[in-house]
Amino acid sequence: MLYVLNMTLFLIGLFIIVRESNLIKKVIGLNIFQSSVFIFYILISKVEGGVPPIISADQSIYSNPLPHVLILTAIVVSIATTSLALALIIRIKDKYGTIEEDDIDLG
Amino acid sequence: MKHHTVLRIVTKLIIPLILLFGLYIQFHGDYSAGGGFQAGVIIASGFILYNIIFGLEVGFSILSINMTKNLMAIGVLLYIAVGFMGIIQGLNFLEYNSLLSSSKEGQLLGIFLVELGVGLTVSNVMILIFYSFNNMGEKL
Amino acid sequence: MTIALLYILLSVLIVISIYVIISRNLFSVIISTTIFSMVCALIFLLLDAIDVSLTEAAVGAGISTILFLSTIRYVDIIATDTKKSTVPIVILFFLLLISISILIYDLPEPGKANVVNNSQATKYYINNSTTEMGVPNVVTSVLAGYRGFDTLGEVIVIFIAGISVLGILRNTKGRT
Amino acid sequence: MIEANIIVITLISVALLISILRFIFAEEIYTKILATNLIGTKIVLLILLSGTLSIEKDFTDIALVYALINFISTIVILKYYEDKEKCNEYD
Amino acid sequence: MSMIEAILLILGGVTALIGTIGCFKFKDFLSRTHAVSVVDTFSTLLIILSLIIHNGFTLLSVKLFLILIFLYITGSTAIHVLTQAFLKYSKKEIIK
Repeated sequence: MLYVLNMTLFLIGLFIIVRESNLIKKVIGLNIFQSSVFIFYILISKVEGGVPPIISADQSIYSNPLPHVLILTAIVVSIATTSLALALIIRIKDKYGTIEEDDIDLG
Repeated sequence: MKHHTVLRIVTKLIIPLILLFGLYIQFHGDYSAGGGFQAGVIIASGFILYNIIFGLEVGFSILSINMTKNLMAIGVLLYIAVGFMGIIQGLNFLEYNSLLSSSKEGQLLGIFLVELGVGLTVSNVMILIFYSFNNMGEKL
Repeated sequence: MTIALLYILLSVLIVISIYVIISRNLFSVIISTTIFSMVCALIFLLLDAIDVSLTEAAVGAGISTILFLSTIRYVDIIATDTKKSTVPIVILFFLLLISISILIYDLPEPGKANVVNNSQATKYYINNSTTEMGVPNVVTSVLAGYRGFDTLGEVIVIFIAGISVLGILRNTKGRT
Repeated sequence: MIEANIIVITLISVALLISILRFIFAEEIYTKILATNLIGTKIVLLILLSGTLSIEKDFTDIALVYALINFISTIVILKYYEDKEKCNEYD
Repeated sequence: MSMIEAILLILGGVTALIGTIGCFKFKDFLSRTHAVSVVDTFSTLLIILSLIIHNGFTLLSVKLFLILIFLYITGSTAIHVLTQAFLKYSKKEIIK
């Protein structure tokens, strides 16, 4: 059931990307989309009764550390993509005078 | 933000704590949560807060744009140099065993240097992006 | 208790993202993404991913907000409503949601699948991290030690992003 | 007696939901920033309490980072909003 | 968990809930800041005090005490700055 809520979040992010015409809201939709994928990875790496993967003497069950590493790098890449997209949005505003996708006149 | 006297005093008090805490996250990352990425972002947040409260000109006098450019390149080069240390001694790329005589301490030193490179690059890239968004090509 | 808290927090995330769809004021939308990142990081914390939680809090709620707000200064603050018709897209997405839910229904409940014992790589990392590397935090040892190549590529990606932003924004005349 | 932390976590979760509603139905931007600050404080409390939930875990470093980020984001949002207001005044 | 810890914890939770309800019900921005500061100071004090008593005198308690001091300084500063900006930039007829 948690997965269904997560997939609802996934589709809402996709919906924002497809439908909104404002470019900044599109970037925010992309962030929501990415976050839902991150939550999915972390959900499947949880082990019941486990502790965070820091080795200590009195524990034997740990959660899976491999998805954590993947998501750690993915989050930092996502901030790089976001900053690049925002820089491009500023240039689009400079050149066309608007950031609404419907109003941009390419001709 | 010239008229908020309380905010300026409290920020002067808190920014050293932020930077110290960032260094703690950086160097204690082997034993608890943390590492180069997180520490870089936290240190960058401290610098950005300073820039926002006291103005960009004061911020430039502490850490200029040329300095950020150099430091972020130095971070990447440090990472690659640690990798080539293995090749020089006839091992694989990024194999840390060769750094010290004992294998385990070599691994520790390698991880330490690599995290330092990551932290330098991430913090300086974040500060550089903030400068270029807020200065818009005047001094870049 | 943790599972119940997870349900509440995921519902909060869905409410915030619906607010992002409805609201037209970009300033409110950006503040809501800050709350989104904070709640998201709390979810990561409850699922034992403390390093990811730290990163998400610092990156999503700190730096990302600052960048969005810096962009907002140069554009209009009110977003106009779209001219596309909404009803077919909503129906399409509803059908997609139903089909994905049917597909995903058979996954084991969170925590029930014994992922550590079923994956050779994870077992190796957990058993050998302290003896080979001397680092108790497995995430750090995998990130910087076992998978150093990935992190090298990662750092270069960030470096290139910094250079690209510098190049894109260089020749704009300062107009505030 | 053992259930005290569970009761408190439930109370704070309800308070979290109420403050999300406060954020959504706020009329002016200042109330929204106030609600953001409130939510940040609640999340710091939830982190500290969730460390005591099943097995004793140490989450104090992460709580400190959250408190820090909460302060920084509040100040930054306010600063950029003031800039925008000043621009509107002079136009 | 002893009796006094449980009482402090539950008192802190109830205070947080009351402060939030106050923030929801009040009609005015300045009244709302009053309700929020109850959560920011009193509720955090009670809950962190209870956790400190629970842990005894260890490194963890020192860290918790640092978090308490940090929350006190930053929370009150943030609300102070917010109120000042509201008084300076909002429309005059709201303030009376």
